[in-house]
Amino acid sequence: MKKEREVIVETTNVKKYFPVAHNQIVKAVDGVSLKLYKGETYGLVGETGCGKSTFGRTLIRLQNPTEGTIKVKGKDISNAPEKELGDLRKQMQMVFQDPFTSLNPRIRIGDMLMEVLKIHGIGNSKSEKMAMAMEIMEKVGLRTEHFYRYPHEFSGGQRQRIGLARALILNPEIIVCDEPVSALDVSIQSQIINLFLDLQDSDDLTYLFIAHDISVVKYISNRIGVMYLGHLVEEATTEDLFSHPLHPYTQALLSAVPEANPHKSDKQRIILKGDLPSPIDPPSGCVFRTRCPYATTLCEDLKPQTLDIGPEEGHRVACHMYAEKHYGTTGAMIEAKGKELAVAK
Amino acid sequence: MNNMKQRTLTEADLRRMVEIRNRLTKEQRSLQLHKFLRNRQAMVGLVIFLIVLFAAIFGPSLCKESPVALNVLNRLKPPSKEHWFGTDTLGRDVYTRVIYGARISMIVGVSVGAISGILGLIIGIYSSYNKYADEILMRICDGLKAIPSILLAITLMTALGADIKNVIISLTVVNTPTMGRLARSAALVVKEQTYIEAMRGIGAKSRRILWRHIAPNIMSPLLVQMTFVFATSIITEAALSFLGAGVPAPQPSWGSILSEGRTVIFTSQWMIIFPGAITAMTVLGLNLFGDGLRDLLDPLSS
Amino acid sequence: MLKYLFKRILATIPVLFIVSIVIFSIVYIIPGDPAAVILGENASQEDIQALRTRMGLDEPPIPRYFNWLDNILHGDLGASTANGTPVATMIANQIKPTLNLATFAMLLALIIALPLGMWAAYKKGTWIDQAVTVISLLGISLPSFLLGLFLIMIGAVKLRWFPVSGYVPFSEGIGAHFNALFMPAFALGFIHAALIMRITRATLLEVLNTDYIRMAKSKGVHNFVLVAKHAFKNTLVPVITIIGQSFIIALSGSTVIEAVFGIPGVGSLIVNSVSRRDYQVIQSVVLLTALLNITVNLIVDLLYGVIDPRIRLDR
Amino acid sequence: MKHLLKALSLTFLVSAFLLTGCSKADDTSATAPSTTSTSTSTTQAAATPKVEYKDELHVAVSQEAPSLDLHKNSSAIAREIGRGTIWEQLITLDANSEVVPELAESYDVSDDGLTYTFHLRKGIKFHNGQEMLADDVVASMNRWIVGFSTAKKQVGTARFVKVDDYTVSITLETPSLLFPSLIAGATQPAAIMPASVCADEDSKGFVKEYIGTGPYKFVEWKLNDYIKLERNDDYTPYGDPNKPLDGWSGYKHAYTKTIYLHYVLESTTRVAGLQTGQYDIEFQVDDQAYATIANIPNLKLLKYKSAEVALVFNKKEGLAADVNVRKAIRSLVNAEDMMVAHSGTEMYALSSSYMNEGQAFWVSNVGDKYYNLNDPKLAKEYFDKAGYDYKTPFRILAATINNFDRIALVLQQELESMGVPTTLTLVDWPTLTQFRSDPTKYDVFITSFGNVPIPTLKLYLGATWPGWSADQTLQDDMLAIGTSKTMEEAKAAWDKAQLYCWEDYVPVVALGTQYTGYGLSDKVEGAQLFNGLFYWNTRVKK
Amino acid sequence: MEKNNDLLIVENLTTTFNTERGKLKAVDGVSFNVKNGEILGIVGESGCGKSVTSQSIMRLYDEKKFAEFKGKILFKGESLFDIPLPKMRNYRGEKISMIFQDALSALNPVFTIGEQIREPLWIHHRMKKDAAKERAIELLTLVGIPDPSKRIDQYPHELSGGMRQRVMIAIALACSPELLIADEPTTALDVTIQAQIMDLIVELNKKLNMGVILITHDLAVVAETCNRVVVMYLGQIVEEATVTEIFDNPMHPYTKGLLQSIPRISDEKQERLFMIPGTVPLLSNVPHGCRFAERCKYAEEACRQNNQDLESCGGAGHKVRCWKAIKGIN
Repeated sequence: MKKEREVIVETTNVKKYFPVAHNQIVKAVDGVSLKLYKGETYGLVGETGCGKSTFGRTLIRLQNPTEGTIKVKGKDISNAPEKELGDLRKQMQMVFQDPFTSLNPRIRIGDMLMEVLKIHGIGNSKSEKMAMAMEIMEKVGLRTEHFYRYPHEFSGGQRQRIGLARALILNPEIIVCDEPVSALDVSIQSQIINLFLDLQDSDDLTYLFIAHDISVVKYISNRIGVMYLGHLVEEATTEDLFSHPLHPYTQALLSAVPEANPHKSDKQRIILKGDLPSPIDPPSGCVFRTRCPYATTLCEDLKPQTLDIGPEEGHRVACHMYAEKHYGTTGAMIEAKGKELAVAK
Repeated sequence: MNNMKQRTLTEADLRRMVEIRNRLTKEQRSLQLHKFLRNRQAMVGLVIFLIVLFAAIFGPSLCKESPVALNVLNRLKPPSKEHWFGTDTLGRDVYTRVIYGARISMIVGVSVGAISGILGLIIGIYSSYNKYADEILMRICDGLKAIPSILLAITLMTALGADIKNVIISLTVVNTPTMGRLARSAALVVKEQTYIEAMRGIGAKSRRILWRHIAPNIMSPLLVQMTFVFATSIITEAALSFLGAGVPAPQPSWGSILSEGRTVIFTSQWMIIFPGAITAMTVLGLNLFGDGLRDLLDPLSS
Repeated sequence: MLKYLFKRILATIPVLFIVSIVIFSIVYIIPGDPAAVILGENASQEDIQALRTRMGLDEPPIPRYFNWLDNILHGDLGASTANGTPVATMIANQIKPTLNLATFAMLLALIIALPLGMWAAYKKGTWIDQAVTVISLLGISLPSFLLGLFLIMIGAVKLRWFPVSGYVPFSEGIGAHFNALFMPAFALGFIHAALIMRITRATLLEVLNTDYIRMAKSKGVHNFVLVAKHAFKNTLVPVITIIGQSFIIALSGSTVIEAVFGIPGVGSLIVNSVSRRDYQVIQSVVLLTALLNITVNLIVDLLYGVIDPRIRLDR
Repeated sequence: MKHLLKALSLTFLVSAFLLTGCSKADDTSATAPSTTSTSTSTTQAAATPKVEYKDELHVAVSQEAPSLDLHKNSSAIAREIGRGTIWEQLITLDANSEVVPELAESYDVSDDGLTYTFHLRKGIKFHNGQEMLADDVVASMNRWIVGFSTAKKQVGTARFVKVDDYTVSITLETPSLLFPSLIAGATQPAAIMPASVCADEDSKGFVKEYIGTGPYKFVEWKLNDYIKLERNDDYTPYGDPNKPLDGWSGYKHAYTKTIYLHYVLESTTRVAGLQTGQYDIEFQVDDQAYATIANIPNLKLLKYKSAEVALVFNKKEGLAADVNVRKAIRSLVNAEDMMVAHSGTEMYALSSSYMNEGQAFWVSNVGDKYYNLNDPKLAKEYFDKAGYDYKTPFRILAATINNFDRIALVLQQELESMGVPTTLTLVDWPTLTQFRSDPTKYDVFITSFGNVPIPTLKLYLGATWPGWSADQTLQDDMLAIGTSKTMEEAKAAWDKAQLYCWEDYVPVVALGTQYTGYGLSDKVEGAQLFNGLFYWNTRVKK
Repeated sequence: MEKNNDLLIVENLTTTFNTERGKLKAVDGVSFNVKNGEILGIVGESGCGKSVTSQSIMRLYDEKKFAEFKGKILFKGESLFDIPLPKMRNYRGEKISMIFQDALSALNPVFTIGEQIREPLWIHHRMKKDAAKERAIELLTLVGIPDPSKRIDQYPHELSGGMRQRVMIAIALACSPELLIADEPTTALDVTIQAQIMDLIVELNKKLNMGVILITHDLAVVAETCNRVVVMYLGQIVEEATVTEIFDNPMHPYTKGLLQSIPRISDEKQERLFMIPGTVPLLSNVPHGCRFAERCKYAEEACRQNNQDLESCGGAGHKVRCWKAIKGIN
């Protein structure tokens, strides 16, 4: 990855907490910092409830971040009022997981696309809007005859194309894709994935690709971030991550993925103990320590910092195991941490 | 910044699109109609309802007599050629009164259904959207719901005076909280749908989201409920008439005819049997129709 | 659980407050002068005016409202203008018939509706199903006073099985009590039987189509057990809702039935009080019935928790 | 599974229990009505001593009294429950509406006609055991005067005073020939109750206890349910035990131990209850129920002329303030239609007299030539004379009780058929009592006036009563009745007043006389019908 | 292979549903067999009839009104369609058990998991409460649920997704069935949990020597767990072979397409994924001839005319429904 590439989105320590009953708080996203470079696909993986979707929604300001900053093209939009988000909406769009609930069942798809244009005051006349809508439909592989059909008249794959058309019609630069293919059948999935890739090539799009299917993410992404319980535990280029997974969680996750290759069934699998802890009351220190085979008392006491480490540059991991390598000694690390705390105070 | 070419539509293109639209609309309509026609219960309900509606609209011009024309000395005559359903205690033609009563009862039912539906929609939508509005509106709804409906209606009728307008107001007050609750819960479900989130992601304003995207999607349960409110209003109006707080004389509502007729139930049953049967049939028809409507309006079950 | 209860009880306060405002306002605009009603035709204007003043009817509405509220908060519900019976006593006397009537009606409704509704769902699409549907719709379509009058004509006048009217307290014999209540309860319960039948049928159909029913089937569970055990308990949640609602409606709807069958219940109390312009009674009784309704709702909500372990009330 | 079985079996047990419970109770109730006895005459009943009677009498009434404090309210139902039954009066009326003594041994009038002295019977005991003495009578009578506005007007500041323990007297300001009739037949009965009870009023000014001297004691009033009366075993009857009751006077046997007056709102239910024997008597049968009862073999019907139905004009404001408009309507109405609409075919009598045969002395047909004309042409002449524009709606006000609304409908139709637009306001009774006092709200309202012993008690002839008959000539005539020296003189004055009303002033249009009916099981004996039905000597055969 | 080694033989199974829109053949002439102790995978996309096949084996559909079965199902030589329903009921849960995709909806929410595990034990073995409880704890331990004596009194919603799936397996295993039908057992689960559950199924299969039918859409899962695979498309079997055969030597164009269109974790990145064009046709609108022809890039006119039967091709029980593959064209 070349360093001079343009950073299009940068998040710093983004947190999203949800209040629940009894004055408790669900820490869905708890301090995620990452950068999206222009034109790349950033894959965000993690299991159900790890906060990856919440992060995506927060990123495009469907929800307001509890804390932290989100910069899009250098502009901080994390606290911008709704009225000023118009431009952001044009720049960033989202494609949703469920092709069945993401389309209003009572609005014809052509009307829906034209409505998007109307909201942003694009296109002068009705026929101009219609032309633009039809253009985008063709682009995602829908026929213009479908202009006046209702969503329920389409199959899942086609609906996902409609969802994509809705996102693309505003000419965005960044698209947050929230599990866009996980609800689709295998044979349709590949069609949609290819469509994503084609559009990226033609329109120079940047994707934040959120998914739990690691093989899909691996296929489509340039870089991958791994989330666990609201934290980004590891981040690296796709090749790097798969060849050298550092975080114990990443290692377990990758080993658990089944392979469509009957000859490889003898591979070593790391089976994790137990279940995901509750995000209401996450473990102290390292959030993964309750299931980590290498956990020590240090992991219990101290939250690991995200360190850029690993065989290649841009491989960041949040695990005490690698602190020594980074700082030289564990002691130095703790010292560094102490300083950081002092500064924070 | 992207290489989308601006494409223009020719007249022919537009014409073709209009054609497609018309064809599709027709197709979608006929599909729905087909689906509805297959639902035997709903069809029966609709037919009954339409007959009564027809009677309500055109019936009065089909009747020779006035529903309020008294002929006291000709009172309580059994059904005959001149008076198909007999005459009532003031010698009025029961048949004519039942036909005109259809009009009054329909007006009451439709108005109460429609007004409480609309109010319910507004209440539901805003309380699903705004936390403070929700608190206030729902407390008011809870309060009104907590008062037994008939009692509320009686006291309201006594307070406002016997008048068809006030019957409508009373029954609307009684039915709106339920409608509001229903609309609110439906709106809360719809609000969580991804397409609403998508609209927000696109930058749609709240008002657009509320009225263009949420409202149409909660209309089905509301419409269905409206047919039931329509039906129960007819029954409740009858109950109010029975308690002396319904549509006042001389206007004939089914309720007031029945209520008058009950005093002669031992001797002149025709005053009960005909209007009673027609009331029951109409309400039955409406309920059947409402059930059918529920299936029909569900966009996913096509 | 206690915390939940406490919270719910706390939440009733604004509701009751609104009820009190609503009912006070309505009663305030009711035309007619209770003093004139009590004193009758011969009374002179001065006498009427004197009585009005004595009854505090000349006070402006807002002090009157707060006065009433204040009295209520001190446990004083006022007294009837008719014979000076305290409202509290009246309610204590008249709530029993209404409650017994509504309860008996609901019991009858359940005995009729649950098995029929379940049978109809189990036999979906057959003539049994259709018959049940039509009966249930008919039940909703008949004004209850007509049903009541028909019952009187048949059950009392023709067959002489039941007394025409009146209420026999439980203390005067269980048999007589139920005998006197049977027809009114039936007239009142029929519509609710219809509602419960419908909802039972619909819910059971839904439940029968779930994975856990298939799962139970795959365990080798007998069809009867499938319906009676696995499906039934799951059907109960919406059914309980409708029973709760029905019970409330029955409490209210009993007004008509009480009038038909001459039962001295809360409904007839209100109707009489309205015709007497017995303001204190109307206001206090409505407020207390509202409280009763809220309590019924609360009980229903608590029952959810008992039936469905997923519904956790302390959340 | 176990739970379910339990629940199921419980359900079955409950339903089985219900069924058996029903059928058992059914046995007892089914025996009540039988068709063996056909005889109804009392003499026959007396001749067969074997006849057994019930301890209880069940009466179904259609409405509840606003209060039982007779001094202070004038409802017919309170009157019929209380007068002569719980409470007795110093003097009362016989069947000819003549004044006869009741609690008084006798009474006399001073020669100047101003002082009335009442000699009390001795040894009369109140229900609380206390003896009735002059103090009690004075307290009661004075409370009555204050509570009953007509009496107050009549006597002015005069009050009863105690002469000795068994004598009371009152000295009027002006002579009043009719004063005894007022006491005996007042619509707010001059009930005698203990002085202590009179003094013990609640916050609204009503007595707290219902204690009298009558043959029945008040036991319980369960609001919205029933009033229960029990025989007063210490009652001291008067009159001849072997003679039947004469009007309200005579020997009260109090055969039946307990009387229940059940409040049953629904007329159909009352009739059904009468039919099944659940009730022995139905109070105030309405017109339709009359036909039903007439058709059922083991029921009988009693009726009496109870009231005059009339249209009362608002003479203060609006259209009817013009006498020609009033005359127009007088000429227009078809009294028969209205009476049939109101009372049904059997329960009315056409009559122009403001007083009916219940007070035979006062009946007067001087208005006959203006009564029931049904002449739209003449009406139009009067309307034209009044300069009526046929646009201003004529406002009819009526209450929805007692079928007054039906009369309103007939009147409406008659007016509209001659081109007079109308507005109809139908309200419940309490609202009517308010609206009719407001001259801006109506032109005519419809009501009926119960029997009164003397014409001066006719409310609508009062200057301040709704309708406002504040006409000097009329008021002078009315005054003349009260101050007459002899009854003949009084009658002449009344005839004059009535003619003036029909001919010139038209304060009201009398439509006719209405009957009040009572349905009785044919097992009921000895019910006394005189301006109401009274149960003193009633008994029900088993 | 000897015939008596076959635990279940499905012969020409056809399941037709009576719906409002007429009759729908959800499964059309499906034949396969399951041997003792083997895991058979049934793979296909949604709507291909794989779940209907499994539920037909259990006869879970309402046969009076809704479903019609044709063909034969022999369980240990006994024809399941010929036995009366009460007897079939005895087989369910005792000899043949089933686990479902979504444990949350497949476990009855209003009964504790203990009650639900005890139920088959009571139905089939009349086991008393205490004994059944002991057995339930034993089963929960077997499926790897920690602290089973506590869990037994909990309700399904109180457990995590993986736990619930384990509970369902425990229920299925309660009477030690000879055949376990697992209908998409891990689709709703995360990969790490999926790995746990699949390992458990394989382990139990070995330990208890029961036949397993694993129904899934995930070829990777099949590759890791199954012995043999049946690939279904639109109600029909298009290919049947051992796992290695399918992956090494897929013959039907559909199978080939499926295998190529999934991104694989261990492969080098291709430029574009392979795509099967179009979508699966509706059951109400089944194409004439070969059902895959519309989407098949090798299809010829002949394919659209005649539907090829499933025929053996190559060795080791490899069967395929494509005449071109059989003849070795392509």
